[in-house]
Amino acid sequence: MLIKLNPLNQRRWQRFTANRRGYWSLWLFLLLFGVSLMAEVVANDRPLLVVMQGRLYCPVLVDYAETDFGGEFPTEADYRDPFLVNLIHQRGGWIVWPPIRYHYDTINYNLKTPAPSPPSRENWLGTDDQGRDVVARLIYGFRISVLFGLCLTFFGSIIGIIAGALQGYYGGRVDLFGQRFMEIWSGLPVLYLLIILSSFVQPNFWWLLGIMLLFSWMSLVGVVRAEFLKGRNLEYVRAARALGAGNLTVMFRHILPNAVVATITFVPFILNASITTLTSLDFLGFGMPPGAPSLGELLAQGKANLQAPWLGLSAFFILALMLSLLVFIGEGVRDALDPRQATGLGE
Amino acid sequence: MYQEVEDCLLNIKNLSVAFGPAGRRKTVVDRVCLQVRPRETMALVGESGSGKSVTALSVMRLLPYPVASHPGAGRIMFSGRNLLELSESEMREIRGGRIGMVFQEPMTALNPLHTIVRQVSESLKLHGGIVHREELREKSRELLEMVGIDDAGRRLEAFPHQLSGGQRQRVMIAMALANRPDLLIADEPTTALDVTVQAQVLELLDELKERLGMAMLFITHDLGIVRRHADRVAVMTRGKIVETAARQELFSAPRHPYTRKLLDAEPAGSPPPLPDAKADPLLEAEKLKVWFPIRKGFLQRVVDYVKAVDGVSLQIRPGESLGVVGESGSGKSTLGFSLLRLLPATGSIRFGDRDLVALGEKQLRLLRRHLQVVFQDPFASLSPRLTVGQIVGEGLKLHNLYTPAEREARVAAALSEVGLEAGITNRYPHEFSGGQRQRIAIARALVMQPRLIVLDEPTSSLDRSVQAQVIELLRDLQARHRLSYLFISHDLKVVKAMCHRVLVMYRGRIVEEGDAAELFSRPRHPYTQSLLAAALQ
Amino acid sequence: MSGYILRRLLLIIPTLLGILTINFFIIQAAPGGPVEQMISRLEATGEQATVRVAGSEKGALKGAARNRESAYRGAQGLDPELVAELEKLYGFDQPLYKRYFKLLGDYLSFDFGQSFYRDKSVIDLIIEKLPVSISLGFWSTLIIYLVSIPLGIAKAVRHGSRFDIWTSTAVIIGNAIPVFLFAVILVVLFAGGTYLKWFPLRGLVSNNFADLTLGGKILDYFHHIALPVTAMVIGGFATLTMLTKNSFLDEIGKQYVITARAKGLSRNQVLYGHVFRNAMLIIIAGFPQAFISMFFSGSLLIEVIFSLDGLGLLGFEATIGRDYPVMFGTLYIFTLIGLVTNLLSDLCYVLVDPRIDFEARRF
Amino acid sequence: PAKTVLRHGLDLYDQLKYQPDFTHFDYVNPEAPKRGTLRRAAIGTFDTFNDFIIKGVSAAGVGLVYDTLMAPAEDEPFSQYGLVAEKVELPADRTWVIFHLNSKARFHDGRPVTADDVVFTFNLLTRKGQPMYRRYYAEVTGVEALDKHQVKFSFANGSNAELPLIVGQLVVLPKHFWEKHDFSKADLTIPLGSGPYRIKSFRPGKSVVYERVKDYWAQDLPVNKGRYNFDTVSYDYYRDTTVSLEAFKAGEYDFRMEYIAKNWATLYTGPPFTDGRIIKKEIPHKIPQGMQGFVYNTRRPIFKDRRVREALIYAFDFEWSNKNLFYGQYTRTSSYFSNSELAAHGPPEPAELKLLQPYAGQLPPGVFRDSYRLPTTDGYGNIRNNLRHAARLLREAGWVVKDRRLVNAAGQPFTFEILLNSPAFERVVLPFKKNLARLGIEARIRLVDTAQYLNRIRQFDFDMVVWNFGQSLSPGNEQRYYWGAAAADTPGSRNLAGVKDPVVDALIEKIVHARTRQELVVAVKALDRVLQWGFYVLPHWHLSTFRIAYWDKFLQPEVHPLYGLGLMTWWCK
Ligand SMILES: Nc1ncnc2c1ncn2[C@@H]1O[C@H](COP(=O)(O)OP(=O)(O)OP(=O)(O)O)[C@@H](O)[C@H]1O
Ligand SMILES: Nc1ncnc2c1ncn2[C@@H]1O[C@H](COP(=O)(O)OP(=O)(O)OP(=O)(O)O)[C@@H](O)[C@H]1O
Ligand SMILES: [Mg+2]
Ligand SMILES: [Mg+2]
Repeated sequence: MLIKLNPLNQRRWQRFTANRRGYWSLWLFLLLFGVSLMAEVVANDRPLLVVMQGRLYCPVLVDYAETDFGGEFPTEADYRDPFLVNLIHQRGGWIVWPPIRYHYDTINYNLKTPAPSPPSRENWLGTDDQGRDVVARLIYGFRISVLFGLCLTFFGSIIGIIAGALQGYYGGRVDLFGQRFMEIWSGLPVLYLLIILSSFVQPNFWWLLGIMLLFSWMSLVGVVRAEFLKGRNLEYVRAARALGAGNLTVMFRHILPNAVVATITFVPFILNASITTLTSLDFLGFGMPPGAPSLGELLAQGKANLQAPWLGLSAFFILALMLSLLVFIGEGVRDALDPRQATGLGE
Repeated sequence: MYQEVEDCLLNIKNLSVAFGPAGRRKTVVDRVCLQVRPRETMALVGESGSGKSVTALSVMRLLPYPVASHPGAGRIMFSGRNLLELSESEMREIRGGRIGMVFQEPMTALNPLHTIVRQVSESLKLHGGIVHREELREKSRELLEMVGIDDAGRRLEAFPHQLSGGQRQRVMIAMALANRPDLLIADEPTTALDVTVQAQVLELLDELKERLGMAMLFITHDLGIVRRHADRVAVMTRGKIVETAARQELFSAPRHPYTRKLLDAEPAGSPPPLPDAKADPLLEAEKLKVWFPIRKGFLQRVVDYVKAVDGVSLQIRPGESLGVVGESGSGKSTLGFSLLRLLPATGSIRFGDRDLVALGEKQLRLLRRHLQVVFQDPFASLSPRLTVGQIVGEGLKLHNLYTPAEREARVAAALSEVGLEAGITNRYPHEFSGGQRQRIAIARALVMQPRLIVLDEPTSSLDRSVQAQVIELLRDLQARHRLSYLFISHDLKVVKAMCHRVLVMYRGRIVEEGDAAELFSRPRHPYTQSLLAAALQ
Repeated sequence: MSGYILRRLLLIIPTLLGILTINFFIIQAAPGGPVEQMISRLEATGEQATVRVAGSEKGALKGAARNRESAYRGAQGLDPELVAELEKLYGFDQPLYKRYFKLLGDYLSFDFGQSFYRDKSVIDLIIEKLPVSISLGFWSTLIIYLVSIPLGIAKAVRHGSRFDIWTSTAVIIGNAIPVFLFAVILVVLFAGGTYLKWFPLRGLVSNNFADLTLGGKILDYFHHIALPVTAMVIGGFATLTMLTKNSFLDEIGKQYVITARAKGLSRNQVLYGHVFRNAMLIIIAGFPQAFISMFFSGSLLIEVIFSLDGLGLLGFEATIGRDYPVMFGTLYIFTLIGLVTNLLSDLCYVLVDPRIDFEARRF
Repeated sequence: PAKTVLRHGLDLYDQLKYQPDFTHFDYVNPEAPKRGTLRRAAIGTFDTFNDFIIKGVSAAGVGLVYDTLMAPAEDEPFSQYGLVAEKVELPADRTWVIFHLNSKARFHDGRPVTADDVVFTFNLLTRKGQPMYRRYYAEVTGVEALDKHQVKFSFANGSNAELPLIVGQLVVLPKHFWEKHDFSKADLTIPLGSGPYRIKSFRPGKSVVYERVKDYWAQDLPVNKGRYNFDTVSYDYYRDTTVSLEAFKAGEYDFRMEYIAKNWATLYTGPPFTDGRIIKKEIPHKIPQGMQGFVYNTRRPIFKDRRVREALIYAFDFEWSNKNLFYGQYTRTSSYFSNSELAAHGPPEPAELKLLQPYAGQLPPGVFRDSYRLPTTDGYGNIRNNLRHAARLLREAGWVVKDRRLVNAAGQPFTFEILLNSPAFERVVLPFKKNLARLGIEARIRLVDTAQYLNRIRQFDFDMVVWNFGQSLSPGNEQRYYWGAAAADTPGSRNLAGVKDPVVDALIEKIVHARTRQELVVAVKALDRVLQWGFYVLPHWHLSTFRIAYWDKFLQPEVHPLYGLGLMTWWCK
């Protein structure tokens, strides 16, 4: 470990690593996430490097016009165009491609069978019903979904925990009116907000995140509130007050750890639900702009194209993998935070 | 020392207990041998943290396996069978049926969401085969009365948090005795009981022993009890039994140095003289009242009140120790809490020149630095998810005292002052023995260097030598810093050794108040008299 | 407590008012309304509300020739006069505030009005959809609870064992399965014409339901709901199971559990008799909610795929189709139920854990 | 007073195919046995049998319950023969029409169908029925029962030759029934009709079963001979299209028409297909498919220049889409009246030239040379040549590439939005968008829900939409509504492209006032050319067959009608 952990965290880390599943899940998840974060260099229809006539071009990073390579169009070069590739080769240039030569929106014009076409050497998981490479879409889709899920879950959980904590801890009016506010809030017509939104902007990642954030925080409030209602009467909470702990300290240092179990349990599922929310928004047509890589769209295609099982299966596999990893990581974290190593009841 | 005893009811041979995973295993009980014969009271005494409770739990096989383990070839023979090898279902027959157990910390040992009657009758139902609700209820009430709980009928419907420490402890005892077990393992069963009730309970146990032939493994720190009730005594220190002997033999001719140390360490001495008897009181309370509503039914209507503290007035001067004694359930803990405004109370409380009742939340919080408390139930008062280091250091951090490094040093110092070894700061509360937890709680209060500490039974789980050490420490601090104590205890010897003045509480009121020496020598109120009589029996 | 309950009950009114108001004004802001919807219905230019879910019938042919329905194309398009008429029909000729107060007045007197497009009162529509929703909701909730809680407990007891790992994996994968995909696959595999034909494809009961014997009726009913309920529950186990497991893990180490064991209770007695109540505060307290949602749960996708007419579909179609009365009606009724349930659920907290109260912290 | 003729049928130009003594249509089998069941499926739900009012979703096939005044022939462009009306009286100027009702006509309850019923129906529909009816019959000024069996409709002016036919489509509802029932209720009251079927049973929203009326009064009329052969016709409702296809394969229903190319190519497989139990068939037809395409909103400055509009056509690779997305099933639409004799193909004929010549100055020269030839590609996505062409056109129109983006003289980039309401078009639009990007054009795709979509369409608030301008075999005054300059400024009209061209207006008038079919065809073709060369729409594709699949239970007449599927002429084996 590069960061020096204090002994307590060291112990937690040890306990976390003791849960092998959680440990490996963490690494695998980080690996996948890392790869997807670098999706542009993993799957792209632009070469990583083009060397031509002694000049170095880096199309993944820089936009070049076709004319820069001696072509005819002064617009964005299409590196998959055989014309351009020939041009470069003729001039003694060479090209370094990413491992997957498709961007999420690259259309494979050279399909052997009509789209969706089955897995092949060219498209490892086949193409979707628009002739786009499924692997590339999965990588980018994974990234968007996970980022969306992580952001939504992270901010949503924080707001939710704070709201639940305040209501449960203070009780009385705070609770009474806080709860009523939430009831009214949850009655908001989400779909209409989306429709209104989409009438003046093209909904994109951030818009959707914002809108969903308005509502997603409520999922944890109930649980946290219940834990706080229960926890505020505990003896050690009284002890903390006796020490002079302020409300915030009591709430977040003493009671919150109790709510942590429920939170950790819920978080992977909230994350999954966030992703599913995005999925279903895409599905209902209120989601990401058309063409954006999303697992939801892939699933929807899977349903509409039962004859092409690779669509649904790929999306499902990624979702299942991601959720499993997250839940296993969650279990590891739970173990790490649990002061008592969970013990059986005999037998 | 090792002897094969054929007619033993319980025969522990070479039992070892270790905690921790395979690599970092820590042995806390080391090849212990112990025998309990039928109709015998075997007292297990020893240093706090020496492994008494763990040994007892091993007999019931209730240690947190697999974190805990029994290395080596130890055996626990109970009526001829090795308990360590029994199946779980056979074990269940024995637990609660043939062996009853009273746990050391009764406050946490009860299910917080079940009523008393439910918890007591559960045992009856399970092994006694009683099924009728009315009968169960009746029997439960009888049991509660037997252990001296007044108003038992009403207490049946109470939840544990509505009972005082001593009441809970007696509920524990009632549960353990419910099925007339062959062997009763009692881990400090009377620590929270006042002397009269304690005597009553001990008599009850003796009677059961005689009448039913019950054997007892009695873990205690109170050598007085040992002297009066035990047949044989085993002395334990650092995971080992160092001496086993018949009672008289042990008291008259202790062999092991530790035993001698233990016997010598009687709480003695007297509090440091009051620096200034006429000084303005540090804390002054007037007409303090705490009434707990009794609710009934789904709508939780209030039908009556428990007058836990009913118009109490008191004063504590700087550098003074005020002892509070009284019947179990008389409102001592409640008084302590309410003085520190940890419970809503009516009346007036002045601390120095401030009116605590009128004080805003924030000022009160700042003031808390000077007002500390040691809870009667240390286990419940320690946040389970914080480490000891965090727990003890929390106050300093909250009030922003010292630098982090200094804080750490102070925490370590406080822990070592109460006799805890270094290197435990990263452990969690549940990994300690009862006495150790109690000392952690004391350390938490002391580290703040407050002006007043409410000590609610601070030494109940401590063995004599540690007790002496702690008392010495408290007195020393008092002498040096003019600390004031509100000292709640059942142990009159300790009270005598600690306090300048003493209050006697009875049913929420103060029935007698006076200078410690005087009160002990010339008690006026009948309750005080009976109390002292019981103590000096 | 009764004071608290009374306060809560009284607060229901402003809460409902708030919800109605907010919804009313948000909906005004949405582009396109019932008039556009009606026009699209009249001209058959629109897409079905469920097109994304159910699939388009037309594909890439916009005005595909079905048949020669109307040879006279001049009928297309609507003149402003007609639009005005439609607006009047839906009351949009009235100023905003009048419509708003009318809405409030109607709803306070529990008059939910009629659907814009269907000749049915909102209440009738809801009642009509109830059997489906209750069937799906009741059975799936029941199954999920009956499986998840014991499973979660069993997993807690065997924390870290093989059993634990595999069941975790199983419920998680179940959770990750997209419902609609799973439902369609079930249909294709078990009810379609290509593979097995074990189950009926659609509806809650057969056409000849009325003629069946009682036993036959029951059988027929379960035969029909088997697939939809399977599809509904498959993803539902995970959260509850894991929550149960983790809550139990948290409690099992506590002192009172040891006490309970010392009494000689069996493992299950300890688990269900003692730990359960402590561990399951959230779950038990959530039960009124679950119980009510059993009866009013709607699952759009399942309903679409199995051609069931339930509240999920009703609500969605009303929303997309701008059928405001239905929207508000369902919103009002469900909110009301939700509010009462919330109250019940809070009272449950107190029943479960008597230490809980809702008073403000006073000290 | 004009001279009147008593006719057995109606059409626009008195060129009826069937003579008064015809016994049956050519595309039926008069000997077809009457038996068996036809089970069909519908998507969605129904909650009423009252098809005529604005509320409710009516059950599929409910039209089978009713008779209309006249019955259409499916092998003629636009003609009707007597059904409830035995004979028709029509003056040459077509300012009124009198229908002579068949005295044998009976409702299912045995009561005769009278002129009163017709008058009642007409008034009922135009007053309480869907607003469509009012519009539909707007030019009918009066209706009166002359006697028990004669009913007269008067028309506002005689210029609309279609009006008599349109009135001929009127259903006849029983007055005595609807006087007792509330016509404005969209409920499941079983309606009374006089048609070939009656409702036998139904489950609300789930299924409806029609049974053949055994003593149907019109059973032997020439128009009905050989039709309505199934004893029962039923509709089952499904919500989901995938499931409904599965149900078909599982034998839950018998007949299915497919509209989606991909499904047609891939999903109609499995045991019943291989062993011949299900027959999959494409039946060609001649129903005009109109024009589907990306409509340019020429109100937007960006699309004002027709060179720009033409340029974009080059960026659309139909061949690739057809091959890879539609399994090669579609035909490129090159005419606004595709799949019909009205479509203009090749160089104009003299008659057309004669019509067009007066506007020579206002029209692009191409109009006089040939119909517009859409650019083609090799279908492999390589459209470099086309793009080159497009770039040239854009350059001519003043758009140049700067910093890899197409900008005009003012430096504004070329961007526009394609408004969609059906996800099905995403896959078509995305490659188009990519090709546009190579020209330096940024196209944004916007998918919105129906209400919002229509809202924007009605306000002409879009840059480009996908639209289908449906056409009938006898175009008429609706063309004003499609392409007329007046309509371009009327919100809610169908002149989405904003066509404002005096030549177009003039040609539309020619169409509306055509005296013979010949005249009509010429005028329509001329209009077609002008529209084609106006580049108002980037044309899509169409399908000129019925894609059907059915369980091998049915037989069909040897001859298929050109303008319909004629499912009701089939019979059970
Ligand atoms: N779960 C645990 N993990 C690690 N160490 C433990 C655990 N439980 C107890 N110990 C250690 O075992 C030793 C013996 O504890 P035990 O509770 O038996 O002491 P005890 O003799 O009962 O002391 P006391 O008189 O203070 O109750 C102590 O040092 C304690 O720290
Ligand atoms: N929350 C509560 N609700 C109702 N009654 C309570 C509550 N807390 C305490 N009591 C009652 O108040 C009385 C005083 O309790 P308290 O804990 O102060 O006794 P105590 O003097 O400390 O006794 P012990 O020596 O046994 O600890 C007891 O009878 C107890 O049952
Ligand atoms: Mg102990
Ligand atoms: Mg007490």
